[in-house]
Amino acid sequence: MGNRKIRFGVVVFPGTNCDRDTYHVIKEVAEEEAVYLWHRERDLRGSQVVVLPGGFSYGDYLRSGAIARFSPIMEAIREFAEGGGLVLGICNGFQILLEAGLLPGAMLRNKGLRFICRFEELEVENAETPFTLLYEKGERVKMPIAHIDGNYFIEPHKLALLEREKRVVFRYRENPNGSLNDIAGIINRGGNILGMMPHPERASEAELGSTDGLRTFLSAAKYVRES
Amino acid sequence: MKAKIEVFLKPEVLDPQGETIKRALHTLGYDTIREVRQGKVFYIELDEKDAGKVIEEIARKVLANPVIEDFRWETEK
Amino acid sequence: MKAKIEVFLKPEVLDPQGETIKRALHTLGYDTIREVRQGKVFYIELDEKDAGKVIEEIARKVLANPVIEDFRWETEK
Amino acid sequence: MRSLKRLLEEHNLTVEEYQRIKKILGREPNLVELGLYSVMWSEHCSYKSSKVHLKKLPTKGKYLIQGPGENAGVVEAAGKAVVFKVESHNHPSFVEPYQGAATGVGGILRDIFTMGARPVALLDSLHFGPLERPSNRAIMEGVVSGIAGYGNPVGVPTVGGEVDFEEEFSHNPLVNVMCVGIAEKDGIFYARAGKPGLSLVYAGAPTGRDGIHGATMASAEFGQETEHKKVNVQVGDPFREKLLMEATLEVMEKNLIEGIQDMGAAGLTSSSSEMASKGGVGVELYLDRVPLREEGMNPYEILLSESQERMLMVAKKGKEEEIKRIFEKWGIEAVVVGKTTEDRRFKAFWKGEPVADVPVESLAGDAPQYQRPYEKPEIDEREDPAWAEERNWQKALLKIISSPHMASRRWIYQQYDHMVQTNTVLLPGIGPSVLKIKGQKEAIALTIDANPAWGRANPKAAAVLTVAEAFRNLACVGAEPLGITNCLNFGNPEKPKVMGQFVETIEGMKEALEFFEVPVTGGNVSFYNETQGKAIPPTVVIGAVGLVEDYRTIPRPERVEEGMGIFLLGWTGKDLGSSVYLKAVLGQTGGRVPEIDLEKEKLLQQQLIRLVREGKVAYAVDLSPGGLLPNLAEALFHIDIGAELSFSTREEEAYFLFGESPSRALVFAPGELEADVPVLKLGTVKGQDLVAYINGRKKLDLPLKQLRRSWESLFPSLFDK
Ligand SMILES: Nc1ncnc2c1ncn2[C@@H]1O[C@H](COP(=O)(O)OP(=O)(O)O)[C@@H](O)[C@H]1O
Ligand SMILES: [Mg+2]
Repeated sequence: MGNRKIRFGVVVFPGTNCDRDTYHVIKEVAEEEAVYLWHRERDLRGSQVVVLPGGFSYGDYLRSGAIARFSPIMEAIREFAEGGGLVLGICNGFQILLEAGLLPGAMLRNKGLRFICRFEELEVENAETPFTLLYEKGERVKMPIAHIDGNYFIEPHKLALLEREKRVVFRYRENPNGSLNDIAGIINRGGNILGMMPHPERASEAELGSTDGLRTFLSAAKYVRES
Repeated sequence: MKAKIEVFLKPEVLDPQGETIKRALHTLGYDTIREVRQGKVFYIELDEKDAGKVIEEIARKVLANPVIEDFRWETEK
Repeated sequence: MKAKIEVFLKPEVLDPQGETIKRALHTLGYDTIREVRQGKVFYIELDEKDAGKVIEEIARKVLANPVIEDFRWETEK
Repeated sequence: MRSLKRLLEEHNLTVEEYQRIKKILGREPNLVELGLYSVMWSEHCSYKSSKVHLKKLPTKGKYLIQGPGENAGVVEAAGKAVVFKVESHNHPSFVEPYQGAATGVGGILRDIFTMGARPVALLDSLHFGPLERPSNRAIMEGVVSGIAGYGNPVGVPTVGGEVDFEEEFSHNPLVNVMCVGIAEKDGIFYARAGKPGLSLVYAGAPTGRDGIHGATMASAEFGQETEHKKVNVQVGDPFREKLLMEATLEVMEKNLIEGIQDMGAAGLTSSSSEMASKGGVGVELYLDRVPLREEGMNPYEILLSESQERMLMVAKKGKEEEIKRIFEKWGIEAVVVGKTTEDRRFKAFWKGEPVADVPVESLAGDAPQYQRPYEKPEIDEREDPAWAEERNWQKALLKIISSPHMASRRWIYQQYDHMVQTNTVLLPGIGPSVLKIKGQKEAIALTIDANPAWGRANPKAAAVLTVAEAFRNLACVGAEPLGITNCLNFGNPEKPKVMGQFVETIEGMKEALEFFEVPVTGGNVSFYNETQGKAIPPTVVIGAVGLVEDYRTIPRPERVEEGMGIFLLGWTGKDLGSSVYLKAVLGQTGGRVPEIDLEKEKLLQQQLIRLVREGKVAYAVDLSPGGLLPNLAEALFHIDIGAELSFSTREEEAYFLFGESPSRALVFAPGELEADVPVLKLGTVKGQDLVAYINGRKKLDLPLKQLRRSWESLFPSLFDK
């Protein structure tokens, strides 16, 4: 058991552009195993954690994530998730999970209508998910955002339910985009699918300004290793 | 056959783009504008007699996100 | 009074979004789709009897980019 | 039947040029052929007015791998090849700011990945008219979102740039974009056709009627007919570009192609004829095989279309199918549209019928070249007239840092994804961009600089000053310059005055580069930046690449701690002419540009690099535009601590505080600082205010917070109401 490496599958859709960054952090910084998963495949190649990285799948044409959700790989991911497999959607990956109905809600255009790239302070709301085990509840962490459609929307009664079920995992300290309840990341009811707008892979190396994101990957690996 | 599909935000969903345009119009002196909402429109040409079924289907499945959007469509000749 | 303004790309202007959507629809098996073009639609409410002039003006000056887009509008009651 | 005169006018060809074509062909050209010469002999493609002068620039250097003449230049850094170039997209950005800027980004990206390099950074140099005018604001807003709208989806970080404002740019903004890529040293591809009998593979977007005569349009002034020319607008498709880039890089990695050229200006014509010319072969193009977007396109249109996101490759023998498969995997169409031949002719066919047949060389190699008449430009030698009018330095500082020339650029760069690829070690706004190369301690430092106010007053000195400034920027992170790229933005070269500015600028660049022993690796010339006869100020944009030995030790604001010293290194002169101070505080333009002594400049830079590499510097900034006080304030915003200054100076205070003498830098460091240049300790990092005692009198006492607010608010207040 001990130090067995965990295999992360990093999905590549046409237009994904954070695949290489995510792969790099998993492999070189977290020192786990990483494989790319091509959108047309249906095989997850033994992945123990599936990551949908950020970027602009299909150029984000139509709506962010709207076209990628029809990829063959998404069927495999749905099955994997239904069996309890860990799925992490970052930025565009989060948007795809929303469009695919694997997470509830939808993304609207940012309140200011502009793309925003900058570090944000987040509060870890739920430190008991497989992706946040290594964080403390209430901890403040710094990670960059980079999106134009990050304004999270969900119907009021569903929002209340999300909150009641403690499924808001990350919250912005200062709301950059108009998201309801300052939501930056949520988890599904089963507790195995996390979607987050901030980029943990961009906050995993000290020279880039923060290492707060690394624990997202390390938590998932630890969770799988110990379960 | 040609079809036009309009996809628009549900009334209860805030529309940041419409809001911004409204404010811009007010600044420009168009102060009779009470509300602006922005939607998308798709002009589709397809080889099909019975296009209605296809159009309805792609609007529902692909073009609109049911969480936030509604749609309507019509065909032209 | 309510108005609807459609803003669409001039026919000779490339529409990457429409293209990409068309291709996606083909992949999904909707192979009778020959063309998809995407435009914007604005739903405007305004306090004005003679809205036509205002609508025409804001469509031209604000909503459409005359270099690449055309528009059409209609009022509803 | 149109008259010949009319036809030539439409093709922007002179009667002499037409005679020359007839002589080359030994007959009248047909319309298609006339079109070919029209684009290939346009200023934009042929550099007919500039070539004789560009030749004077130094193009040799110890790190040089590839100088001018290819799609981009290449230098060696840390065992890798760094590929970089700057391009202008001024005219299209005036016509349609969003798409103009977006397609500008697309074009320069292709120049980099055609060379086999993965693009790792974009930088942009932007110049607009004053923001009081809504039309200028609309242009700026469109351009910035166009750069974001293209660069962000492709996944190349826009890590730096510059923006400034002058009246003359109201009808002729400058949008210059630089791209930097990294390749293995043995993995560089060239725009050369190799041998005869190889297939030409077209890959990318289908061809539409976009931008037909874009190159000729970029080679003419804007006049009344601008309206009419608007139909040429091209729309960028960053999604397709991203796929094209990945597929192209994969084809290269698998070593399936002999040569490659993007279809930029003059599209299929220039890419095929240039590759053939460089490879010493001919080409045959079968135009009916070219994928088309619009119905009814004719050979003329297909050859001249400037549709975006297209590539032309020369396949290795027998590799056509494998190439097609890779492109198809990425969802990109690839088809064989022609082949290379022995006869060194450019031939195009339409359904088997020849439609053009001309010597390759006459298109690509032997375009006319002109030694255009020029006259020496007037030099503005006025000594700054009114430095003493404003004696309240506090007020002056506030005015400067809240002016468009110095206000925080955050509104711009936060619209750009500047962190994707996770290499951005120094974020925008702080100094030159520093990008690490994964797996290595070395990094590259990048900067792009221009100063049209200097150019207006003295083109030659402006070029020297701009080169010096770029290198000084690099020195602040301890980086040594490896090479530069440049974009020369001028008015109509047929006017001797403009041509004179151009020649002087080249002289200045040459002088500075020879002195620093740094080569030009490429660049771009943008002429005809005139609207209704009024030219822009001559503007040389310098993009420089430097090498950082160890990114872990670069100076950065986070390293500065309370109690550290603030030191001024270098020499102060009487340099308030054409300064930001004059513009922002006194509302004046013009005046003698700063004097520069290159020996002193080099010494300063060497000392900076040494101090940084010895680990003695916590943070350093150079002082040019704006001068000492505004740049100090800006540094403190990044550091987020105040300062207490106390010093005496023999110079007039205005020169000292706001003068733009080059060869100066501000260094934050613990303890004392020793260097072979004058060092003056100005004070200490301390508290939450900026306090200054100058020559014994308290001249400044302001909370940093208040200063920061005035610095940060300009662009948001203009654009995010
Ligand atoms: N100002 C300049 N300084 C040095 N080289 C230049 C300059 N302008 C253009 N060049 C070189 O001339 C060649 C042709 O440039 P250009 O036509 O812009 O290339 P492209 O066809 O890729 O746009 C390039 O190799 C370029 O680097
Ligand atoms: Mg090129």
